Amino acid sequence: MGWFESGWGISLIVFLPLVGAVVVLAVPKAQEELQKAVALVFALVTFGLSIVLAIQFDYGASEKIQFGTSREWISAIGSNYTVGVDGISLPLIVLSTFITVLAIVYSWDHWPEPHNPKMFLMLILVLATGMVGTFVALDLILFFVFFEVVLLPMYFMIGIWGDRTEIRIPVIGKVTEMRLYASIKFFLFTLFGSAFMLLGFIALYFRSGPAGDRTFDMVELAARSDLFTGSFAFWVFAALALGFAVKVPIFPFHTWLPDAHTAAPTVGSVLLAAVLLKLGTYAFIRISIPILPQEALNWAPAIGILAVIGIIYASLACLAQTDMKRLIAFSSVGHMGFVMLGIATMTSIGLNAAIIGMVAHGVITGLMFFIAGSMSHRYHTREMSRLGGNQKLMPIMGAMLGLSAMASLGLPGLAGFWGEFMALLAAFTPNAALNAGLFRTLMVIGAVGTVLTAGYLLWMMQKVNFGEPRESWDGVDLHDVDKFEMMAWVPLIVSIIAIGVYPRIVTGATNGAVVELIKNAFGG
Amino acid sequence: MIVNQFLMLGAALFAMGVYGVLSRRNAVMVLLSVELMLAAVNLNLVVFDRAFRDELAAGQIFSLFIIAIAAAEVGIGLAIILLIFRNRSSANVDELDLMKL
Amino acid sequence: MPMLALLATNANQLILATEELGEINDGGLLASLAWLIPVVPLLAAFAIVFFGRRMRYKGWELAMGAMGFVGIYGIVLAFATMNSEITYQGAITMGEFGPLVLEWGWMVDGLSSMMYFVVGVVGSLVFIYAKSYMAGDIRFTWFFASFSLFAGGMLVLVAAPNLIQLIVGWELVGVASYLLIGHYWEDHDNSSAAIKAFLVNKVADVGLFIGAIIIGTTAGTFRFSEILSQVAAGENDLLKKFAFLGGLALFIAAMGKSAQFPLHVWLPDAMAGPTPVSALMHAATMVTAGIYLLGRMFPLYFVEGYAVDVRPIIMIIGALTLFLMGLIALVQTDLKKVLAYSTLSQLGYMVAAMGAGAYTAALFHLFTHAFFKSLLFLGAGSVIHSVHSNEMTDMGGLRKYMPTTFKTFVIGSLALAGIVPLAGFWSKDEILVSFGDASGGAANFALYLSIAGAFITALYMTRAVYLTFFGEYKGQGTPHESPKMMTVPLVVLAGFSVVAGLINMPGITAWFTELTAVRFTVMGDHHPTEINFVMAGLGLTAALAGIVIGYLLWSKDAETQQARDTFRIPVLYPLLKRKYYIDDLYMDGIVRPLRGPVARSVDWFNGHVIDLFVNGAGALAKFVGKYVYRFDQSGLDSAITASAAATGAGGSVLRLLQSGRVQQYAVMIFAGTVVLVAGFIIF
Amino acid sequence: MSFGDWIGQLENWIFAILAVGTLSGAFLVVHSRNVIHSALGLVLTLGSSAGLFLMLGAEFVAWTLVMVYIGAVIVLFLFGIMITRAPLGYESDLSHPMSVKVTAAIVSGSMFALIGWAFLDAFGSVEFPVAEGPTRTADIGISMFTNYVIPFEVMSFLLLAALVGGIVLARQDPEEVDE
Repeated sequence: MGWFESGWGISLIVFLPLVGAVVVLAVPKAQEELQKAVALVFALVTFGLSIVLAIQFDYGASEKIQFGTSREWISAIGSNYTVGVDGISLPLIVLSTFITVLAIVYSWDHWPEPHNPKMFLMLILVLATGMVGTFVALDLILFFVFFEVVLLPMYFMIGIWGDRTEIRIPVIGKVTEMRLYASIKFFLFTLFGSAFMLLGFIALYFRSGPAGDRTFDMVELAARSDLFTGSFAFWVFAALALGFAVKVPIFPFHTWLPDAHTAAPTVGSVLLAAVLLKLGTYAFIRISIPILPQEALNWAPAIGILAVIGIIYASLACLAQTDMKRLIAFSSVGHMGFVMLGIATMTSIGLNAAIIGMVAHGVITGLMFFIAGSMSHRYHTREMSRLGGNQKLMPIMGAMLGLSAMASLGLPGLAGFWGEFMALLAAFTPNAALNAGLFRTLMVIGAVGTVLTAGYLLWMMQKVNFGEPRESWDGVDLHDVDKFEMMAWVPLIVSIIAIGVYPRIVTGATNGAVVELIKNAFGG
Repeated sequence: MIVNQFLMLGAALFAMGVYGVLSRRNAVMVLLSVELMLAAVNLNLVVFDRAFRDELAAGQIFSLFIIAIAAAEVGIGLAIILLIFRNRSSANVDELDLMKL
Repeated sequence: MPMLALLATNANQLILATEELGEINDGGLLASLAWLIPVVPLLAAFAIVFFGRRMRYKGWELAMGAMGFVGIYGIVLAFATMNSEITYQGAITMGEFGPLVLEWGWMVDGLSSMMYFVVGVVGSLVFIYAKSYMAGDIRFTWFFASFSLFAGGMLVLVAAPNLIQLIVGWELVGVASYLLIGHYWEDHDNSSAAIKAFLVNKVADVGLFIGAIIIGTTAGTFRFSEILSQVAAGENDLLKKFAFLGGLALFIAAMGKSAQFPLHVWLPDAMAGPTPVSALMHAATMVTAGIYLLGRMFPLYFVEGYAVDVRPIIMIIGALTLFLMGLIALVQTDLKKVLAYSTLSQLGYMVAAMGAGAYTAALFHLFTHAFFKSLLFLGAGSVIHSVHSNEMTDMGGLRKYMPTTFKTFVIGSLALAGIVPLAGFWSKDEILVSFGDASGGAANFALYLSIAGAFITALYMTRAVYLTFFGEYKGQGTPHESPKMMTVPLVVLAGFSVVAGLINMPGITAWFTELTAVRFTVMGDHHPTEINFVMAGLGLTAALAGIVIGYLLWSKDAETQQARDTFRIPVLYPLLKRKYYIDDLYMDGIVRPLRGPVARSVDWFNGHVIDLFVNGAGALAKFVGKYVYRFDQSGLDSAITASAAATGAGGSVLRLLQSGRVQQYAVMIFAGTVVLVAGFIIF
Repeated sequence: MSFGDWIGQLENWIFAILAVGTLSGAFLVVHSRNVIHSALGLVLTLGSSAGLFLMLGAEFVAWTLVMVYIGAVIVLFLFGIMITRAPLGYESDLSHPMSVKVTAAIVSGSMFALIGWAFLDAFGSVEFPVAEGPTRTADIGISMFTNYVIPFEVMSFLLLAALVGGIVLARQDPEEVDE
């Protein structure tokens, strides 16, 4: 399959969903089943191609860019269509296409208001293109384009299909619908970060060499990392980090996340949590560290401290939540804190931990949002104080919620553990250039954070699952997990257990690439 | 016996006194907490006195002074509280906010 | 096979000798197939979840089969290991994290074989018992699934040849405990007890995480055999530097799982689970995981230059636990809670013995305690099953109705009290001797408290026996003896409680010592070569005194029994009844503030402070936009208005500072002082 | 000095008991919901610290503390409590609500951290010099009336002023009595 390896394969995975979106557009509005079928077929083929990619991938040389190609794109500024896959991006690509399929399967029978499946499916497919594109892009401008492509479908998803509860906006004091506030906040906040990020990209371009030899190519820039020094590098790193940090999100740039997750429709929350948050952390690993290694070391303590503050802060905020979906949303901040702690250690253990943490968070929190969505769909409330006895009313869903909570609190044997534990382990011996004492303190505080994490998840379980059901649910139709939910969730559960039992599924791809990356960036 | 075990005890006592002063509503309780702080200071003075083997026993003498002053302070303080109580029939500190605009 | 070092000790002193062991016996097929031991129960747990409901005995047969397999394999392995000194470890790679290779493995040596034996044999008996005990339960199948998950987790822990796998098993055990304590989750108290158990254990797990990370990272390997051989060789200075911290952190982990003061609070509440759970997990196996960890890492605490300074702490914590928790058992009216506090007290003996360097004695007590304490719990379960109440005030006179339960319970009580020649006597005696042999203030402290503890143990067990089995029956209905499936395990365990001590009598037999000494990093035993009559006499006298005084206090007729039950000593009684106020301290001091004001203030901060900037930026942009537009339309006039508005707004913010409240000013003064002084000190 | 050595000394056991007494008394003072318990907590604290002074060999200070404080000041407090009609039973109104307590705990905790850190930094594990017997009361007297005589006189004026002030403040005006 020569064509597959020469770049066509990746391009197909990136753009097939976009083609799918166009095809869905062409289907008449009344034929909903056909629209769903088309979308599902495109998503499945994309997922299949990504599996082929994973099979064809040469794991012995995972540090090499594989299946790559480079074509001229905007030659005026030297930006090329450069794509490729290495061990770091491979798991995330598979994750993205996998979650896309599940999102469409789940949507089959669960349509948020206003109905309009055609538009919704198109947005999911466009989102898929953006997500995978970000993970395969090796050119800064291309990366930026895909990074921004993701923004728009999500904005519409939240703004149109979101939660219509009226809220009073803090500070401004205006009363508006949740979905409008959340979508605008999400969009503007991210765009604010992206502006700085683009500034950073352009600054890198102009420093990358004499006129005529300038480049946006990530690999080339990483090779020229000696050129970026001094206060120039300091400020460029700050600008890039700001853009990525908003996306991750790192405390204190996280406040868009709880609102967006709470307001978004179920599928929107799932995609947001499972894949979109990973764009920021991935960019740290892919762009910041290789291109600006020295500044990465200078900034690492600050990132580490913010990550650990995020862990503790999010856990405490979770303890105060009464809304189940908002609680899960806040828990994402904490989990991404562990990922960022792993990255901040600037070691191969830490980066591996970060990637496995990203994948694990994707499947676990994705599942939790699916379940929370289905539950609020049935109970018509997300207030935990009104729920209770769910285990009795819907045993299978209760058990699945229990499993995902256990995975989320980092139970060994399930996926969440490795990211957390290995991040802590890496923090004990951070990069030789970093202050070990500081990171050891962070390790201890982060470990305490795991206790708080367990606390809020268990209390949530107690409020939602345990106890006797309330009388108010007596006559309500509460059917247990239906077949579409089953089809969407069982693959997630299987992957949670599989990654938990055999983390090599992820690290087998990433380890070689990470070790090489650390070696190139920091020497030794 | 190391010096620090006493000093740390004194510090803990002082911090608890501070906590009491800040968290109590009733003025009498605030005064009681102030006594804790004074007791902590006394303790540290005597410890320093003994640790440095002061010829003049200054630490002990000053702790005696503090005991005397504390007695005077309690007398005056309680008198003031009594007066406030008579005028406002309450000894809660947070109700004494006439100084506010 | 990695490098091996020989550590030999005699009774008092550790002599390091780095001579190579001769030929290692890797045990052949028997050991290389030992990976089945943890895997079979885990697979059984999965199978029960999916297929259990459709089977004839609703999944029990799968659980029983798995457990019986472990029991038989454990017996075979224990004898094989003792006879031919098998030391084997196998591993397969599960993932790579940079330089760190994650392994899943299994090991067979004396210590793990002993634990396989205990888990398998006690577990099988409890499973037989549980079928009858749990008959008719609405979640019968789920119960055995969780129980098998527990067995699998415990065996993963025991089989672990490295620290990371130990963590995996450790947490699996914790989650199984959570599931089983909360088995009757319809009741809010039960699910709260489950959460409490999980969270307290999670606090201790912070210690385990940190300890494992410190030890593993400084040693450069997570394998026990390699860490300990480095300890024996004494070459790794980095490990030496961090050994105290790592050892202390691991001990904190052990404190959580083995429920040592002040992390003991979860175990009494864990009695909310079904009784077989209490018998297997909260008496015989799960709570001994901490002792197992200390035993596994024993050379770290024993070799000079490493974590020896942790040992006095271990001894003091253990001694405090054994004494304070025994006292609480005296005022409990719930039969299971009496046994729970008794378990805490006995775990204190084991921990203190580990601290005193008595590796064999601590493990020996673990071994004997597993039998007689699970016997007592199962006996209590049999009583509860027929009386339908946990309260001893509803019992009494059961001797006539339940003869088998009565006899076996008395045997268990005597074994626990340490009456010669039952199992408890021999193991407790070895512990007392080890305190006498160890030097230092902490060992003396432990010795005195443990003799007092022996007295208290006998006292509360006598009380429990009299209140339950003598006098008049005070409950509802007519009690009856339990079915055969429940009494047979009782009789078997009673048999073990009688003979288990005989395998390690000082000067006569040393089979247990020989078994547990089979290790990669071999260490000598702490087995006294001849009986120490002073210590044996002291312990036995204390126990007999306890029984006699208990007889005098509680043996009278039915009416006074009730009155004497509450011998209310002022100050002491409320202190014991409220469990030294430790639970209240945790709830009011930590949990409630965290869940209440602290969490709410963080949430408030999120919505009002951080979002103040976010929304404020938005509002500012709109505001500026409006003024830019107006400026565009009407000129400079607006600038003046804006500056006036800004001044006014600033003033109204600053005005909040002047509240007129003296204590707010005091807060600012104190906080300012702290900031200024800290500033002066730092810069 | 390792923890094992430390705990092996008898005097440290005494210290530990007295320290627990001091701190638990102080805890009562700041936390009890019963006014009388708080006052008695202060007695416990001061009594235990008198014990600590005895351990340190400052006998005169110890006995002065017992006499002046436990003898006089506490009685004064009990009078004050009675006169202000502070409720004698349990009372939830004595402290501020939880939010204020949290602030107070943060401030006092950071103060403790600061002071404690400074002490640890300065003294480490310095031990007391070998005891040469308790301070003689005669030495204190000589020192007080030679080197510190002026502060002593100032003190006496202060006490006089406090005496007069206390009477003036607490005296009820004759007119009020008439009404």
